[in-house]
Amino acid sequence: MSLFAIFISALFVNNFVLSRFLGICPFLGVSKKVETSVGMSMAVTFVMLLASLITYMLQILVLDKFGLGYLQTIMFILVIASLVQLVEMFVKKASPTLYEALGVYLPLITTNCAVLGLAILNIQSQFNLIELVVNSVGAALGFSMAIILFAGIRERLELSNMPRAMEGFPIALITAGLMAMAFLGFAGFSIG
Amino acid sequence: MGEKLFTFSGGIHPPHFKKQTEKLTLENAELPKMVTIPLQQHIGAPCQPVVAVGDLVKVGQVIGRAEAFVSAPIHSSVSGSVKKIGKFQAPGGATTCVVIEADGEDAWDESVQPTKDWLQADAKDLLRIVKEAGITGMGGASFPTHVKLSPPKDKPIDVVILNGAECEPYLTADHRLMLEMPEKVVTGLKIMMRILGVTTGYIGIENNKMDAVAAMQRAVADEPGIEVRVMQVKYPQGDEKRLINATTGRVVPAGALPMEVGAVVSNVGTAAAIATAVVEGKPVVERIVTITGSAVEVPKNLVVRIGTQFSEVIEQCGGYKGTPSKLLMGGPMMGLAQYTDQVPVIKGTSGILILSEEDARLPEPSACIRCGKCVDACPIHLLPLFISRYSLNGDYEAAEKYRAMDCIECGSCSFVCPAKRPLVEAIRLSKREIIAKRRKS
Amino acid sequence: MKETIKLGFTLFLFTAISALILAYSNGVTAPEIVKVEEEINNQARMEILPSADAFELLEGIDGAKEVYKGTAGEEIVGYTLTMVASGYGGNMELAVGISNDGMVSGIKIIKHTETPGLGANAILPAFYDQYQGKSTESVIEVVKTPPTSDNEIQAITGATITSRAVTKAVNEAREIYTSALQ
Amino acid sequence: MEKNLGQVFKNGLVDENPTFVQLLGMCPTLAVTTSAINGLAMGLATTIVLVGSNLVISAMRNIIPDKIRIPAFIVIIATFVTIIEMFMHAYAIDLYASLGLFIPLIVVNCIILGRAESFASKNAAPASIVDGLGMGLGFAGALMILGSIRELLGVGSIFGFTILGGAFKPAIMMILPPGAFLTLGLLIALYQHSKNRKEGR
Amino acid sequence: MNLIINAIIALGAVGLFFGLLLSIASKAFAVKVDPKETLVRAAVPGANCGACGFPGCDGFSKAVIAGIAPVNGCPVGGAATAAKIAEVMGVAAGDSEKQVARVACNGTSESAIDKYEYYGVETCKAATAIQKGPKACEFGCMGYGDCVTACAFGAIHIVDGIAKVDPDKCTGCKACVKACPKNIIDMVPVTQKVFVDCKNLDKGKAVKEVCQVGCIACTLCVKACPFDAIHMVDGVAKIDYEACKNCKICAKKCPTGAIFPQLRLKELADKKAAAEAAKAQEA
Amino acid sequence: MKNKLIASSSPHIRSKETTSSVMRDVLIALAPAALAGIYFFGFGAVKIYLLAIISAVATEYIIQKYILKTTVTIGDLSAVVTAVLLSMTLPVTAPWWIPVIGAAFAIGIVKQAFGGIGSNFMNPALAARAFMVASWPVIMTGSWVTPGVDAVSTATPLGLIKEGGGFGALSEAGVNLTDLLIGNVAGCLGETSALLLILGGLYLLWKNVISWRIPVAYIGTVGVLYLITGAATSEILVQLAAGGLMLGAFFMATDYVSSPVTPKGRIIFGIGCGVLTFVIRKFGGYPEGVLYSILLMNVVSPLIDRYTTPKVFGEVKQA
Ligand SMILES: Cc1cc2nc3c(=O)[nH]c(=O)nc-3n(C[C@H](O)[C@H](O)[C@H](O)COP(=O)(O)O)c2cc1C
Ligand SMILES: Cc1cc2nc3c(=O)[nH]c(=O)nc-3n(C[C@H](O)[C@H](O)[C@H](O)COP(=O)(O)O)c2cc1C
Ligand SMILES: Cc1cc2nc3c(=O)[nH]c(=O)nc-3n(C[C@H](O)[C@H](O)[C@H](O)COP(=O)(O)O)c2cc1C
Ligand SMILES: Cc1cc2nc3c(=O)[nH]c(=O)nc-3n(C[C@H](O)[C@H](O)[C@H](O)CO)c2cc1C
Ligand code: SF4
Ligand code: SF4
Ligand code: SF4
Ligand code: SF4
Ligand code: FES
Repeated sequence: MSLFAIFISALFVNNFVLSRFLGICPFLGVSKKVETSVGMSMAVTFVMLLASLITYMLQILVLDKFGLGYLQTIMFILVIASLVQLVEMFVKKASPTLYEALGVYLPLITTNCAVLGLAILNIQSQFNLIELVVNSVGAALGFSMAIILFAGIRERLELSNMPRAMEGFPIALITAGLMAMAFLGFAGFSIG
Repeated sequence: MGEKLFTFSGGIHPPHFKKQTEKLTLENAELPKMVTIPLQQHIGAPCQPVVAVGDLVKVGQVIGRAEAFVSAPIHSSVSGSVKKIGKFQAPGGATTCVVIEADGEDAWDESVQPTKDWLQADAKDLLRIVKEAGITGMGGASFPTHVKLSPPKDKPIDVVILNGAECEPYLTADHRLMLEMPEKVVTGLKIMMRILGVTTGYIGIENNKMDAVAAMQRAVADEPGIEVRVMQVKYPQGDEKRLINATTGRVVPAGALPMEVGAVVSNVGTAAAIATAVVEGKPVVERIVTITGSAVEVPKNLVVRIGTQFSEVIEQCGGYKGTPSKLLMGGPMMGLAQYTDQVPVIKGTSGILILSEEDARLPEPSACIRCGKCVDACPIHLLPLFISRYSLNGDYEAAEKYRAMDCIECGSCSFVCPAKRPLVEAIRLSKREIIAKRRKS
Repeated sequence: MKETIKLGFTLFLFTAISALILAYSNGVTAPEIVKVEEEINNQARMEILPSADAFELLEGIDGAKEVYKGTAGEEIVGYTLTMVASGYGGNMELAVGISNDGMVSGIKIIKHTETPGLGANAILPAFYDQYQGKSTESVIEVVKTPPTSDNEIQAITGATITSRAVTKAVNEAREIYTSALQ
Repeated sequence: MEKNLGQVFKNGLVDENPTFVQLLGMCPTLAVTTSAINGLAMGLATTIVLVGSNLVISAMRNIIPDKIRIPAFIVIIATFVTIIEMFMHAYAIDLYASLGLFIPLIVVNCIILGRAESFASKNAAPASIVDGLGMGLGFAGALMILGSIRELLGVGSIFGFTILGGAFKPAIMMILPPGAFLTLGLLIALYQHSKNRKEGR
Repeated sequence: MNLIINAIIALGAVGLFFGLLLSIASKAFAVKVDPKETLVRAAVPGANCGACGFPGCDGFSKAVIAGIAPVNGCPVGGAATAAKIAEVMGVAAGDSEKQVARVACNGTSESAIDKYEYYGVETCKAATAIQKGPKACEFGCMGYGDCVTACAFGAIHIVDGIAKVDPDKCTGCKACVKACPKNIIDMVPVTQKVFVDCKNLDKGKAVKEVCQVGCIACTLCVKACPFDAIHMVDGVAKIDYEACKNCKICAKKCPTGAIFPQLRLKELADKKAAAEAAKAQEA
Repeated sequence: MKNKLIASSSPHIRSKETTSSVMRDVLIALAPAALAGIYFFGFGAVKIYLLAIISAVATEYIIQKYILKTTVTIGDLSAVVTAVLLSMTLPVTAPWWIPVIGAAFAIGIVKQAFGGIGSNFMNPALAARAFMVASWPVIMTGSWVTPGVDAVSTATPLGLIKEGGGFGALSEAGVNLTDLLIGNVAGCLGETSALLLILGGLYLLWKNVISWRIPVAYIGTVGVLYLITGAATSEILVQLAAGGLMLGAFFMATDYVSSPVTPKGRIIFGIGCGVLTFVIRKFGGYPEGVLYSILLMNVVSPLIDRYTTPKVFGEVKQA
């Protein structure tokens, strides 16, 4: 697969949220306002890149070297969780503005399937470093795109008078379903 | 038509409904037996009464003195005796009024004297006359005209524009005025130009009043610097910023006044009132009112004394036809609904519109279908559907973000909406809330 | 400082104990996992090259992911080639068995992400059995109507893309066979 | 804290059902419920991890320092997850293949960490086990229902047994991503509708 | 065996490393937080799932304290958490005596008249924009229920065309007070039993023209009160709740029924019931 | 004056246009192409139209009357428009339950769940079609017939191009531009006659029901993209006339509810649809891109609205 194909695939065809079901909790939770969803997507993009690079190193330098493949899950999540916590503490102290825009979202990301999922998928797909970066960027942008578009729609839904039973999560899920349906349009793309 | 038509972007084409009255020559209304004159008929500070119960007054005598700069004195419109001073219902809500019982003499006050050699009078004197005559805008907002004519030094004015658009459906008061007294209008314009030291004057008229255009063109034929500009019929062509844009191509910045682009806009009626004040010395004691609508027996264009009760005026038009269901002061697009006909005609009363039940009942609103017609219609380029929705949801901050405060409340959006949404109403609501909030902080 | 060390040590204890437990259970399950995987793969190879009873990995063959030589006793009876195809929903992995008489002896889809009910029907015998017995001499073609000639495969209804992808992979395997193995 | 164990159990199963009320662990809920059996298996795997981690965490709640609470919890949870993963790989390879990535992702299922923080770290072992069981089975049940509906409409069967045969043309979309969102959305809407009804609104 | 040791070393090292780092960092980067925030934060489950719509549990805690998020905003914690948060929040709010809202108007659709037929957006705010609202009394409740919408606790209902507060449900949040464009909702002590339910500042005659139960400023109540707890302020009676002993003498003296109108309401209700009974008998 | 006057906020007059008059205009505009569909495909087409309309109206009625217990709005005809447009995207070979389920999905899930007319963010008819394409792809995209009595199964023009590996496949199959314009080709009920669709579109433009921005930007973008990529004039014309482009550009991308309201936003929306249609036709897994490009742009349109708020009259330009 060419780098472009990897990128497009991660961004549209196999969109993390709408087709792979990763990171659904923040997708549903932090999408009530476009502003917050932008903050969230910046934070996710940052952590995804950081985590996929670190876990890649970990995999090559430790797990593969010592035949400890079975420790993958625990190692990855431990490292991701600790790193995110460290970064959060650091940002909070270092730059309150950055913290407001991005840092506050960091704790949510620890328990986000998208980050760990990406780390594991990267290894499974046997990407090299460049491919891994491209795939991670694609995945992160895919998440960001999905959540920001979703937030745009949800802001609009605030203005409609929907049935009471649909308020909140039901309508969010149905919206997401219709979005996923539209994204089927990208299925079957044949690019290099 | 060979001539280029002037206009603006946005706007709507409501039905004119002018047929009823556009051919009716002006008539003088009967002298009222009793007048109720509100002490605040204009934007700005209310007047203080200078008469007491029992005082005898004459036509044109000052009964309310303006103390602030942005204010205009109030004159008695009849001769007679002051009966009461107190709170009475006026078109804009209950306010302090002076009630005068007419003695039928219609004697003018001694102070009413024609200005000698007004052609030679200097600008300052003319401005003083305008101020003392209590002239306020007759086109809508009733803003004291002398204030308009005293721009700050750093805002040089180079053009005076007379507003003869009369874009409101039903109303023909300005139309008749231009047709019957074109010279007076031109005289008023010339006085304004003198006061402001300006050499250019435009008179903007919509092309559904070609006879008025012809009359005005005849009247300005020998006046260098004054020009009649024919504009495309479109509502709200008469709004001053639209008018300036159409006649001069200038764009008044949002939130700013016409003087920002060197223009002063006045209604043709205002110009005529200026002419009357300067040439004849008479303050504003009467005005032209179009009485029309589906629930009045004989529609008319009447010259009515200020303070005459609506009920009396309507009586002179043969009374109600059937049961009236809605009574408006002004036109149907921007007019103010009244709940009783016991309210007086004021300086800003350009029309009394009486609608039958059938016309008064508006269709029920349904859900917005996002057709965007309100967006296309809005002359300000706002998004009325969003502002109104946020407003109804109580999210006034969002309404403000969508620039609710720039709305001129022209009603174009509500008019075109196929879903009959209460757009202006909701926007107006958010404007009031936003202003209240601003005042608090 | 003392607290810091204590905290670090506590977390160390947790991880160490966890590592111990995991290493132990890995010890228990790892051989089983290897066995299961091996069994599945072997079984797959048997299915598509039934004449063989043992397989041996061949190194250094371009174009295929894995190539196994199938033997029956001492004799080489054919090869199985694991191919990657680009299907509708992403990459598919399939194994192609080619017997030494120049025939496709069978194919098996190992991994795929095709749509259930459509492309996923490629794992049904009705589809993949069509490849059995195709000659390695001629290019296999996909048609939408019942095949009229020997080298044609009928596409799965509504999943022409998948069918083409599989066929393309089989054709590639065929070429590797004729050029490098035969 | 005294807790009525029955109440704790029912709480997880119904009142605060992780799927229908709390909407936690959405990724596996949506991803693996393409069939009833997958849903059930995922639910049970999660239950085991939940019960195990709840037990261990409540037992150790007094010796885990607050500052490294989260990493410690994660280590405990991840250990359980890895064990499950190994055993599934060895003894249930089919399920292992179809659940795929979502087995290791049990680690980040918010339900587990959420229960660890809000229940196990504050309650004694017996109550924690019951809580884990209740929540876990609530989750498993919900996943199974979702899986059954999607399997029924999308394939025509439940647990692999053909129910709607013959003229029924399965709607493939039900087992595709959009089907997952729509089904869960409608189920929750139904739940809210009946709740509103009950509250007489 | 070697493998096991490898595993312990590798994983242990990571654990040790991050354990140390985290504890150092938590000291180095310590930031002061509002103690109340810590309390709220302790009350929420800490799943950091974002389901509340805020950035994590910290974000939610902050929002609760800022008054943006409702106390029951955490879907994970459920009712138990909500109660806990409410407790934390309540500590600060706890004034002396609980205050509840009361609508100072008793001009039901039977007692007070309308001056016009209103057509437009059915909210009190919108209706007041048109000639001060359709109710002839400028000071009265119009009953379009802006306060009802504002109340998050279902404590206000429109009864006979005017708003009525249920003191049991009212939490004293004052949302309704802010919502009412007529400014006729007051906060009153929950134990108070007597009220002047009118704010009409007009003269007696003008009041009578528009409403049967308005305060006409006749001062009978002021004279009757043995505790000097009721006074005329700007043409309408006003009770001093500190001095009032709830003796209800003023209510009995009031000729229109503007004070403590439950008495009168009951009267009216009885009359209505009697009339209906009579009608029923006729039939 | 004895009676109580009515008082309300200005304006006190309203235009004659109503939601139902707008929808009626859309139906009138659709009629020629719909009738052509019936002419070409026969009675089967009538059945599909009727079933879809009955199902859509019944769904709306039942949901509003019995489930939500609100006012019933079937009188505004929007459900009928949805049903007709949905039918126009169905193949004549579709079994009876396809229009029934499709219309119910469009109204029930895509429209009413969001609060009814005006509240949905996605085009109901297209969403329903996407739902059915994903659920029953074989029925929806696999069984085209040529118009006429002896309906033979065949491929649609775009399908021919995609499958047959190029533009040449068209002439081989004996399809020419005239057929495409008239509608004498295989395809969905209402999409085949480009000419009548354009006619309907012009009617809507004339009646001021739709603005020119979306259709012009949409069709223009597709044309320009083919031009840039070096397609011959005849191929560009075929690409414009074939498939759902005309139907989509005039009737579906212009759906008020699911497209932006700002003038600039509408242009961006049209361009976006055009680009996506081109990309999907060229690289995607389907021969036709109109459906998904409009749906995808529906998803983006709230953000488009948000970021294309027009400049207020006289607003001072940001320096
Ligand atoms: C929507 C709208 C429509 C208006 N239409 C007219 C009109 O037709 N004729 C007019 O003289 N003034 C009209 N005005 C008022 C003008 O904007 C402006 O205030 C007036 O012409 C100034 O003249 P005056 O001060 O002499 O009244 C309108 C205002 C608005 C907001
Ligand atoms: C949701 C969905 C899933 C699809 N999955 C597949 C698939 O798995 N394999 C495939 O070849 N085509 C798939 N398609 C593509 C269509 O069925 C496409 O029209 C078809 O491949 C064209 O082939 P045909 O000539 O057999 O109709 C899918 C389409 C949709 C809408
Ligand atoms: C708006 C619209 C969207 C459509 N989308 C698709 C699609 O995504 N896939 C498809 O196979 N057919 C779709 N169709 C039907 C096709 O346009 C058409 O029947 C077929 O794909 C190609 O036929 P043609 O060559 O006659 O255009 C759509 C039709 C319309 C009107
Ligand atoms: C110009 C125009 C185009 C429309 N296009 C569609 C359409 O493509 N699909 C549809 O379901 N409804 C369409 N409608 C009807 C209506 O807008 C639709 O049912 C709403 O989306 C329902 O909220 C259209 C209406 C108009 C006025
Ligand atoms: S929003 Fe305001 S300015 Fe714009 S059309 Fe409506 S009333 Fe007129
Ligand atoms: S005109 Fe009416 S229906 Fe159309 S967008 Fe504006 S508010 Fe909505
Ligand atoms: S809004 Fe608040 S103060 Fe008013 S009634 Fe409701 S709970 Fe009481
Ligand atoms: S109390 Fe105020 S807000 Fe409530 S219904 Fe009466 S007028 Fe409206
Ligand atoms: S389960 Fe919560 S983000 Fe995936």
